Amino acid sequence: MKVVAKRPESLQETRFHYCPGCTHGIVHRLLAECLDELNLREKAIGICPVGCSVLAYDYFNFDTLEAAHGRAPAIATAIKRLLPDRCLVTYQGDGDLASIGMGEIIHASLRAENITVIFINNAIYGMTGGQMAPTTLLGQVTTTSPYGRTVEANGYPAKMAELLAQSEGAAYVCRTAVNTPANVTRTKKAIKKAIQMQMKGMGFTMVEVLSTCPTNWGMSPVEAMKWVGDHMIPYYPLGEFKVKEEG
Amino acid sequence: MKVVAKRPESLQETRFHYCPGCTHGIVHRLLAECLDELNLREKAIGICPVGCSVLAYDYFNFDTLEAAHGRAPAIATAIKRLLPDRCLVTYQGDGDLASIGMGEIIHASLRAENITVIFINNAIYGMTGGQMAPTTLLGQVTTTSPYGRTVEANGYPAKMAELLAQSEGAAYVCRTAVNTPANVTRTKKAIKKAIQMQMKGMGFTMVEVLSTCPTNWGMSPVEAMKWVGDHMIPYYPLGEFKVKEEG
Amino acid sequence: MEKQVLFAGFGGQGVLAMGLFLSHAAMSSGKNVSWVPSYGAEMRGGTANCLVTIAEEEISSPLTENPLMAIIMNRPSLDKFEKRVKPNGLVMINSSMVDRTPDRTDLEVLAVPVNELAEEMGNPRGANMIMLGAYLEKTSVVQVEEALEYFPVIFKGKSERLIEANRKAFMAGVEYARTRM
Amino acid sequence: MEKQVLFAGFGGQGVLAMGLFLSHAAMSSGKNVSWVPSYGAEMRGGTANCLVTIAEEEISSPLTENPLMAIIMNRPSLDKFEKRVKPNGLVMINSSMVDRTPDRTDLEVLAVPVNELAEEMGNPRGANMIMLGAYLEKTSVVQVEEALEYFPVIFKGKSERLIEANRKAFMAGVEYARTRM
Amino acid sequence: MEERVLMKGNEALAEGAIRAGCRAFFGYPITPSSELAEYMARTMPKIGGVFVQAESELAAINMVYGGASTGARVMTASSGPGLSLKQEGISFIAEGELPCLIVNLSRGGPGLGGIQPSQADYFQATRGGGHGDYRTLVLAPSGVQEMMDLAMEGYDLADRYRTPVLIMAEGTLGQMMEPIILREPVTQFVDKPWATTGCAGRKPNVVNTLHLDPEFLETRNRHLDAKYKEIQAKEQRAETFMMEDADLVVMAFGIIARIAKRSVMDARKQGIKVGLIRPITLWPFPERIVAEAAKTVRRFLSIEINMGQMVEDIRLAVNGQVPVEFYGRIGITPNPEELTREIMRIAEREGF
Amino acid sequence: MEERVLMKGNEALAEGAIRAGCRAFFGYPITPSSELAEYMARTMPKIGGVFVQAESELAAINMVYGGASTGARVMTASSGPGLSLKQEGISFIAEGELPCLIVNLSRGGPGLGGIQPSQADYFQATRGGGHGDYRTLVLAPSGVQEMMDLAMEGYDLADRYRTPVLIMAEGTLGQMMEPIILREPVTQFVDKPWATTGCAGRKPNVVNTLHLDPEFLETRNRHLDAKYKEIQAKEQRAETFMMEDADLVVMAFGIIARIAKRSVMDARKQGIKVGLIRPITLWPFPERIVAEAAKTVRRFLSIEINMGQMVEDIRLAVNGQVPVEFYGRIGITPNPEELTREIMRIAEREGF
Amino acid sequence: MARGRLKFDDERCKACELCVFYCPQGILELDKHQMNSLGFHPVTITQEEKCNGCAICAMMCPDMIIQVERE
Amino acid sequence: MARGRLKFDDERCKACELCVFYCPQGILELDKHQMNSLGFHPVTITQEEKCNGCAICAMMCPDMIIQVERE
Ligand SMILES: Cc1ncc(C[n+]2csc(CCOP(=O)(O)OP(=O)(O)O)c2C)c(N)n1
Ligand SMILES: Cc1ncc(C[n+]2csc(CCOP(=O)(O)OP(=O)(O)O)c2C)c(N)n1
Ligand code: SF4
Ligand code: SF4
Ligand code: SF4
Ligand code: SF4
Ligand code: SF4
Ligand code: SF4
Ligand SMILES: [Mg+2]
Ligand SMILES: [Mg+2]
Repeated sequence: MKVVAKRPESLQETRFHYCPGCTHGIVHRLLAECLDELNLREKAIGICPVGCSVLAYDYFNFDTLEAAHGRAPAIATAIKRLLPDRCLVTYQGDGDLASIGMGEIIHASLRAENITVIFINNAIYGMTGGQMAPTTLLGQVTTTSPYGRTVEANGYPAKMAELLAQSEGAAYVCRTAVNTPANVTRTKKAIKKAIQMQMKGMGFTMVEVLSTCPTNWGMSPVEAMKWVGDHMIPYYPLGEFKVKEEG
Repeated sequence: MKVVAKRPESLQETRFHYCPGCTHGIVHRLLAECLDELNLREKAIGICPVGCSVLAYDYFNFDTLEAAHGRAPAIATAIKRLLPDRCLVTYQGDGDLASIGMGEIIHASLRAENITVIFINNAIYGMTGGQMAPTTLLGQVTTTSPYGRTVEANGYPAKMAELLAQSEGAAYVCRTAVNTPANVTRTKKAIKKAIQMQMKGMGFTMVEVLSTCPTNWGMSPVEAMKWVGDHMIPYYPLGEFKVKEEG
Repeated sequence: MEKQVLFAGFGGQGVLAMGLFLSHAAMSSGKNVSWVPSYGAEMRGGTANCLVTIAEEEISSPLTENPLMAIIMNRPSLDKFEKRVKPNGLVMINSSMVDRTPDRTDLEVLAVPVNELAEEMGNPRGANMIMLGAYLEKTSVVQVEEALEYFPVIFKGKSERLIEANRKAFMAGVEYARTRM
Repeated sequence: MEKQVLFAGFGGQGVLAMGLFLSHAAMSSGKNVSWVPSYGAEMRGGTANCLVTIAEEEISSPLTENPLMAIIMNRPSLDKFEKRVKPNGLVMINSSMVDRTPDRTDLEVLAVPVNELAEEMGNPRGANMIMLGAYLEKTSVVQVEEALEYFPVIFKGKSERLIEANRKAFMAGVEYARTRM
Repeated sequence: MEERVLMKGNEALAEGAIRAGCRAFFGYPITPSSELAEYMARTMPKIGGVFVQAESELAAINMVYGGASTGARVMTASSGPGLSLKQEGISFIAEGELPCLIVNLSRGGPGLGGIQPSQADYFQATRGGGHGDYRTLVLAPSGVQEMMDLAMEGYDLADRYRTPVLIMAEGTLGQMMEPIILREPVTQFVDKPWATTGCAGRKPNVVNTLHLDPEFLETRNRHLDAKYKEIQAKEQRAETFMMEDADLVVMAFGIIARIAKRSVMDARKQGIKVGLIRPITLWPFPERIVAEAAKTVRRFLSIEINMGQMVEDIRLAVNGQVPVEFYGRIGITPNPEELTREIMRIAEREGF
Repeated sequence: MEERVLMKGNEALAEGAIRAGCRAFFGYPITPSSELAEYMARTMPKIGGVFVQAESELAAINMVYGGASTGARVMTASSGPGLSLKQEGISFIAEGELPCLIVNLSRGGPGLGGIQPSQADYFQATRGGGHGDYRTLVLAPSGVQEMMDLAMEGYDLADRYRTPVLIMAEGTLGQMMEPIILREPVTQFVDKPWATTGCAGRKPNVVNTLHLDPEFLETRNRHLDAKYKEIQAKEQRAETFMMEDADLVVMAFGIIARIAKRSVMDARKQGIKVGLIRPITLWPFPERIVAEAAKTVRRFLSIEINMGQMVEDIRLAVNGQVPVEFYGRIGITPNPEELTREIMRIAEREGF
Repeated sequence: MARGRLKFDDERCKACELCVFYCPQGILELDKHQMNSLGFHPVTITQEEKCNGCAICAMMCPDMIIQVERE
Repeated sequence: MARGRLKFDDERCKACELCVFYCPQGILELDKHQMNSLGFHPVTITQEEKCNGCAICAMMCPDMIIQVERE
């Protein structure tokens, strides 16, 4: 008998504080597995966002910083410039990356910073209790779009992968999901590829992961997984939006 | 004899403080002519940036506000929401719009705010004395890229028209120049079209105008005009990047 | 005199709602009241609690270190708050989820297996109303009859079905307190 | 005693450079010196000026309301600064661009048509060095000979041609002061 | 007795603003202020008002700058880090002399800190955390009724003095519920000829804070200074309690003031001559009341949920006449029992 | 005499930082601080250092947060509005206890204000314009030599106390030139085991400012408070001039202090017993020196390029013993002649 | 004949039922008779012999409750 | 035979020479004999009769120095 699934070394023993069925946990594990497999744990420096995953510094088993809301890419930029051989990973939510952090993420990509961004798109502000995110879908009800998001009042949901793929400094931009075993596998592949390209110095890399927030969506974890497939993926198509060729 | 060229009503008598040959003056005049011709002077509210054109409030002959650096789109948003029948025009430089104001401009476009943005891309920070702008070309020497802009140190120049054209909330996105009489004419057409679409409530409109900064480029005004054609236009292609259909 | 009662339990157990109900009832019956939750939209899991202060006169401090009464819905809450209850105070315990009794001997302790009772009546989410019923029957901080009158006001906007279910649960608590304690 | 001299003119006239040259020269000759520009990267056009303070001892205030001497390169500067020069102070005027003389009678006034002179020597940008030459010849704030020695130091990095041109212009100013004033 | 409704502090404040004529809210979510935004998101569409969830606090405060420039009554709310991000904008609003309401439901700092109630933004609020010489009027409610009342009064003050008004309340005040009396909606408003609404039938208006001419910059600053001195002269507010014959004066604002009140009563029961001064305006600080008290009392005790920031204002007002002590907690709101102990400790030590 | 070079204040400060081991500069241009960034842009590539023109002041200060976390000596510089935008970040850096150098070449405010030299950011600098209970060490040079020397000392203080150090200098100090002596480069550095550089061979390090547990948040704040008290005890610095026998004490910092010095000399020539105290650390404020002086002198005169912000610190130190007067300009730097007039006015009025 | 064996970290299970939903064999369910200190009914396996060791349950578990061994 | 007539606001001309460069007729130049109070040689027209009134000079002038009239 051999163990086929267990806790990766890049994660500490600490129990996640996340709500039952929250997919933050899955993505944490995938990132940790990639770092283990690439043998980068000791070179890794993680930047945690302000969002439900703010406490990720309690979970990752490598050096981490907790960033001011939205500024993770700026922090990662400075560290990477000073320590070019380290592996810089920011982990950011949709409020953090696409709302308050829009300027920082776009400029990090334009500057072709050699960092990897894990972007958790759960179409809502989880930590603060379910307000509208830039990625909230049209019609979706949140505490700050109580009658459902409309173009007139709230504008269009931000397609960050598409937007960042425009940036010449972006080496790898991919959107995946964790709503099925197959997509979980693809997500892990994407994260690994992004980190590898970062370490090759090819430029800015980002993996947008469509995730769930059962608590603030008011669904069971299983319903939430279905909602990702039925409503999010149709608007946020999965796939690689930019893959820079080597050399 | 009839007068074929004279100062438009939407401009005050005040003398521009701009350097000799600075094209800010040309664009000021074009905007004023459009407002005159569309009979919108009394409905117009202009938001001036922080940049050489900060003093535009002394030149425009309609209500104006001077905005904090980069925040003009947020200010215009609030005013337009409260006074939906007014004509909101922000006038912003490349540092103002593409650097510190990146978040505000992208979100105004995502929200499909009914405003018109005049974006003066002169590939440099004029007011502060010639520092690198997000739009500074590769190889271009500025006071903060003294050895010429490189991808490694400074990243890629931002193509704002292309970026904002991605936004579903954008109704009209166009890039023009004022380096030839023909382009000046096209620029005026574009500004007029943008304002008309704003007043029809079609969404966010922007005209990026390739301009000159003879002083900080270290060129004569005429040389500067040629430089726009020889170096800027090849990297920043002219044309309409997004034109939303009516209805 | 100001009466202060603490409601404590898991996030999902409706402890804040218990406090709210009591506050509404107290206000409706002409008293002064304040309701202070331990909030934390930025905290996940962990215990939730709220403190209700009821008085005839104007309320000075809506907070206290030593509440007169505590409604304890889970074990961690007992561990945390037992020592803080006023001498000779009252502690009501959800015995379905608390596997011990207080160590203090001066306290009046009433145990109600609200989860079991709720499951029995096929209304698992009604556990908190059961406890509330038992509490009011026992203490008359607000008269049970009064409280019942305010149901429609307090649950304004909620469906008849839900109001009825809550009333049933509430009465079951009252019943339990009358008969079994 | 601290000597303070003000250089004032249009942006393009090299008034800051004049002050800088003097500061370098003064420092090289072992004096204490401070150079304070009226700065304004955020202002376009208008007048530029700088104040140079030279002293044997440590310099207390690098600023003053009433400089002992003023080098006036254009009309607006004369209008602005005439009244501020110390009683019986010295004012040197670029007569090519200032169409009036000071109203004050206590001032020592020296007019030099530096633009004409510069045009004549086919070095229009040399006007400021001409004025400087005349000024040093007149006042010996720094000895002309000393100043000449420092040319290579002060213009370090500049082309021989340019240094030579500047020296020529400087000497033309010295010449003018010797012969014509 | 008028009909009372049980309301959360956040909702009372929001409802108060609306009854005062607030027609636009621009905000970015942050605990513990988000409920306020959520109330506005529900309500504004119903009353033809504007609610915009801004992309950031920076955008929000600049939307306030724009919104206030139209003459409308507008507001924003945030907490800790969000307030810091608004400092540039507040400085602009102060110099632009744009009336508006800014709410800080304060939480623990520095940095991301915690979401526990706090008063550690006192310096930022009263000294102007932004650049330049400016002040904001700062109101500190101590109960849910005052959350509504001060929101309404805040708008009057803002319009009267053409200045931003800041309401600073510890998170608890936003979260707690109390029965309150709903106030009548405001119907009379001052007109604002300076507003930038389009220049039809008049000369263009300009809202501007740039003054490159040094003399004019000085004139502007002296103008603001004169205004602030007038506010200091006219608008100092404080509640006093059991002050006659007091040896010891407890000073506290916000919710702590109520907790301290109970402690003062308890200490009085034990025969200690102790009174309470509760600043309602943090700026202007009620220095006259404090200075007056300093003539007769023997000692001040400042109680704050921070490291003692208000102590400076008390000492400036007392001007060395009597000692000023401090008792503070952080993150944790002290209970009446705790404060009574502290009062008794001092009373015994000093033999009051 | 050592070899002197004529240098601009901005360049002297930048060169000082580099000689102190600064290896990364993150900034966003703003007058009058841009020259400092430009010097770094020219120099860093040559010495294998990092220069990044950030997209904004927010990005810049957060780059400082990240850069300092690696243990490197890093810095940023800005002015007025830019400093306001950095307040959130500074609060994070203070709680993260990250040593770094922040420069404010201050200009006139509020709002966009003007680019004239100013001291109106005194409150923001000394009270912590950001949220929460924190302080930054604030150094105020008064000449070009000090621009270099205090930059170097700033890094030592930052590392010793693990705290951000702010250098506040009026724009003029950055623009003016004086001959200075270049200091020897620093070669000894403290090691920083807390730095986040990758966890090879050790447990992971964490740089964090979030403390959801109230008790721990309080512990953190008390830890910072203790550190600040130690700094107040050990690091107060001021220059005194002609203080023995002085009736009137002029207090001024930065370039005004030098102008005032001349006025003091002039007034002395006219037989007035006047002295000068120049705070070099604005925080901690040199209260001991001031309190000591307050025992013997008869009056203080604070001279500032603002509306009188330092007056509060002087009054807190003097604690009511003698009167504190104020003379201020804004946007305009007063000349020695003007200050002498003011000193003489007071001297005559008071019969000194 | 079972090819996989599972270990559960019962105390940490949050009863989200994702594993239950995704298990191709449908052999996982919450154990209503147990409650962990978090107040959840932890998951358990009904017919161990049917487990094929595919580890999909572990892959979809956000909290790493399930350790899977395979022959 | 001239079709255009020009008025110059000499005092405000900044001598940038854009009009000079863009005039299709090449009939504009700086007047070296004049200097306005800004210190610039203002532009002037050399052969008025050649002006076709196309107003390109005015279109390219950033400072609205030139007013053009056409028959
Ligand atoms: C400057 C600042 N603004 C606002 C907040 C409040 N806040 C905390 S998390 C968050 C957004 C969380 O949403 P997201 O980034 O999508 O992460 P999620 O919780 O959904 O994973 C906000 C607005 C803050 N902490 N700091
Ligand atoms: C918050 C803030 N940061 C920086 C500045 C300094 N500043 C003034 S204008 C400007 C940029 C000017 O460049 P651009 O926007 O391209 O306008 P231009 O002058 O080139 O027309 C900067 C950085 C400021 N005034 N405020
Ligand atoms: S709130 Fe949403 S995102 Fe946050 S932990 Fe819970 S489920 Fe996950
Ligand atoms: S600096 Fe450049 S942009 Fe500014 S006015 Fe001069 S030429 Fe125009
Ligand atoms: S290993 Fe596969 S079959 Fe076995 S329990 Fe897990 S999911 Fe089901
Ligand atoms: S997925 Fe994990 S946490 Fe959820 S029920 Fe299964 S074992 Fe428990
Ligand atoms: S109108 Fe045409 S032809 Fe006449 S001067 Fe102007 S550009 Fe030349
Ligand atoms: S007229 Fe206009 S374009 Fe021609 S030189 Fe004068 S300013 Fe320049
Ligand atoms: Mg989210
Ligand atoms: Mg520009």
